[in-house]
Amino acid sequence: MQEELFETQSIAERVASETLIVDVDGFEGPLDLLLTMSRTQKVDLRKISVLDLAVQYLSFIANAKNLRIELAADYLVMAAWLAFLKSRLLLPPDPSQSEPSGDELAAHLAFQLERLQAMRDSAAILMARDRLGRDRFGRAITEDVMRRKTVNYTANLLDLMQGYARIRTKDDFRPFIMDRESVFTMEQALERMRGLIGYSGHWTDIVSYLPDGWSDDPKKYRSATASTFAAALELAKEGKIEIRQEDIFLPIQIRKRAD
Amino acid sequence: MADMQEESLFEAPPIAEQERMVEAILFASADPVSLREMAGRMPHGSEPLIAMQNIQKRYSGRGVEIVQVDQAWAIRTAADLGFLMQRETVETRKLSRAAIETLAIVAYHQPVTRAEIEEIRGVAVSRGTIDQLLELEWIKIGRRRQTPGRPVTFVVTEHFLDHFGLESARDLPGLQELRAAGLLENRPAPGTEALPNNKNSEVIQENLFSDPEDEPID
Amino acid sequence: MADMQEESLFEAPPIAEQERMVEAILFASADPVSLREMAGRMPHGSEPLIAMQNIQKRYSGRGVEIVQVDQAWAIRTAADLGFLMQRETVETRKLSRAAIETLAIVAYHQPVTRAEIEEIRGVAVSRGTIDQLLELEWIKIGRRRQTPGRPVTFVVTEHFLDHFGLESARDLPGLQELRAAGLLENRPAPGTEALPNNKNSEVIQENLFSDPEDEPID
Repeated sequence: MQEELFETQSIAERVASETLIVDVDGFEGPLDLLLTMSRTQKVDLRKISVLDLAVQYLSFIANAKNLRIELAADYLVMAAWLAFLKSRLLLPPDPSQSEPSGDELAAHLAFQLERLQAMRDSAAILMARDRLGRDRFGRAITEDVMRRKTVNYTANLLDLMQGYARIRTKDDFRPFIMDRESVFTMEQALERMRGLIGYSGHWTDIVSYLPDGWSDDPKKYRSATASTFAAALELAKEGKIEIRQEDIFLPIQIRKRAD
Repeated sequence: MADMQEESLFEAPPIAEQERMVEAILFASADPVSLREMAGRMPHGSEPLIAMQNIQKRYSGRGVEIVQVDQAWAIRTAADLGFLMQRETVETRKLSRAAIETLAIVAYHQPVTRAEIEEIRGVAVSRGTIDQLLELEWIKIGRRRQTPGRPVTFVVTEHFLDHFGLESARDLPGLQELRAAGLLENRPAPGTEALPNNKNSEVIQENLFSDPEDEPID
Repeated sequence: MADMQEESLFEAPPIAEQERMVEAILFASADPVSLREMAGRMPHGSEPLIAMQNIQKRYSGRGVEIVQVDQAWAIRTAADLGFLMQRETVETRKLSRAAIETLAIVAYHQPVTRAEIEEIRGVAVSRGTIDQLLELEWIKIGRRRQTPGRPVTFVVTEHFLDHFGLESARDLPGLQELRAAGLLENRPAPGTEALPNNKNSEVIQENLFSDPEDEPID
């Protein structure tokens, strides 16, 4: 289809249309295209004729559409907006309308073009500066700064005495844990088991060693189970009992170790 | 703090000695060194700023110069001698036009959001462009803008200033002229849905009744 | 080579200019640079040796020096300024509780073995704690105990006595005195034991004026 279309065109037309194809690819968006077009007006961007520009852009897009170029939506949005702007600029302003006038819209577009151009010029100036690593150079042999941290430890006589007092009065401390009603300590469990173990020659479920009244409240039960188990391990370590569990989740059993 | 007191019992070294120290510190570093960092390494009571200003004069016109980069200082070869260093030149990846323009926009409009960059360029900014500039350490993420969505802003770095030989972002070429011409303003478009990226219709309404020159968004 | 020929049509730059060039080359090169290499980079007709000798003089006594390395030249930090390449920070920290307790045990029970310290403290004493005290020179290794294994003993040092303002270890307050000072009755509530000392000393003050028996802290 396209081949046929081209056949009917003159060589000049074909060159022109191919240029357009290439150019659309090369432009970075509608504003870029407009800025490039504005250069053909060869005037200060502040004196640009936005109307001429709009006409030029619209004909460009119309032309490009004829060539079935797939244009980015951005270009079409801009085309629609410029068509609107063109009508605004051509029709006399309607005083009853509170919408912005064509001149205001045109002024803003001119501002956008001028601002983009200014940024392009600034970028070029910036890139042409004497740059580090190209025109100016930094030190190639550098020395690392070693960071050394010195920590001064201090302590005074009071710290020392307090420290010593803390050790010497440690036995007087009642551990906080004792103040909690539902805690059965390992020491308590050990004491209890030491008293009971002498009578146990057979494998007995460890649960039977839990103190009376500790099995109902779940909190108490948990604590007593843990401490009794820990105490059993301690006694096994001491060689006083033997401990076994036939399979996971099965009861843990203990018995007095035969001498 | 206690050590400071202790150290201050010693006198600061004579200024000529301090100059030698600043010289040594600057020569040993590839990156700009702040006065604070210098003071931290020099004996207590040293005044690196005075020493620095002295040696800056001493090196003026020499093959290497002392330059200020933001709040820090560095030694750099004189720009006119770049031709001697052909072999040291590090080939930087060629920056795309989009990246160069984006960099300029960040430099001149900072702090600037991505949406604002897109508004100025009239086209979407690809992720890669921003990434490339971030990777070069020429731009960095600044504070979030206190507007709906709290978008991040971009600002240029000390590294950028160093690279382009600028003492501060205020020294960007043509900055005053651009500002005077109103070209650094973020001027909203009149009318709603006029151009992409302009969604703040309230501001636009206001703008219809005022001189746009005096109406920067921020 | 062709450019060299071409360049020789021009006169060699003035020696001051050559000095600038040598300066820049030495500054920006990662390795020492030979005169031959300099000559290759500088305009034809330049005499890097003379330029080099001039700037060597110029830098003499400065913070950096031009030094010869084999047949090549480089800029290096002046030897006496090496200390600037270190950044020292001093921090004052309270000795850890474990260290204080260990130190106290050594002071009150010296000569004492590690096993004895552990017995008194009721917990293992880490190697680090002992090392720290040895390093601070507050304790030292005493004679070996004439018991099986001949363990080493620890004693406090002169330095320790100095630091704590004691004439001898016998001057340490005894248990009676500790009790009198309220220290032995100081019964910290669980969880507050590791609090900073000022807090503890408040508690002690309180304790001096009240019946310790009825004074559970919280």
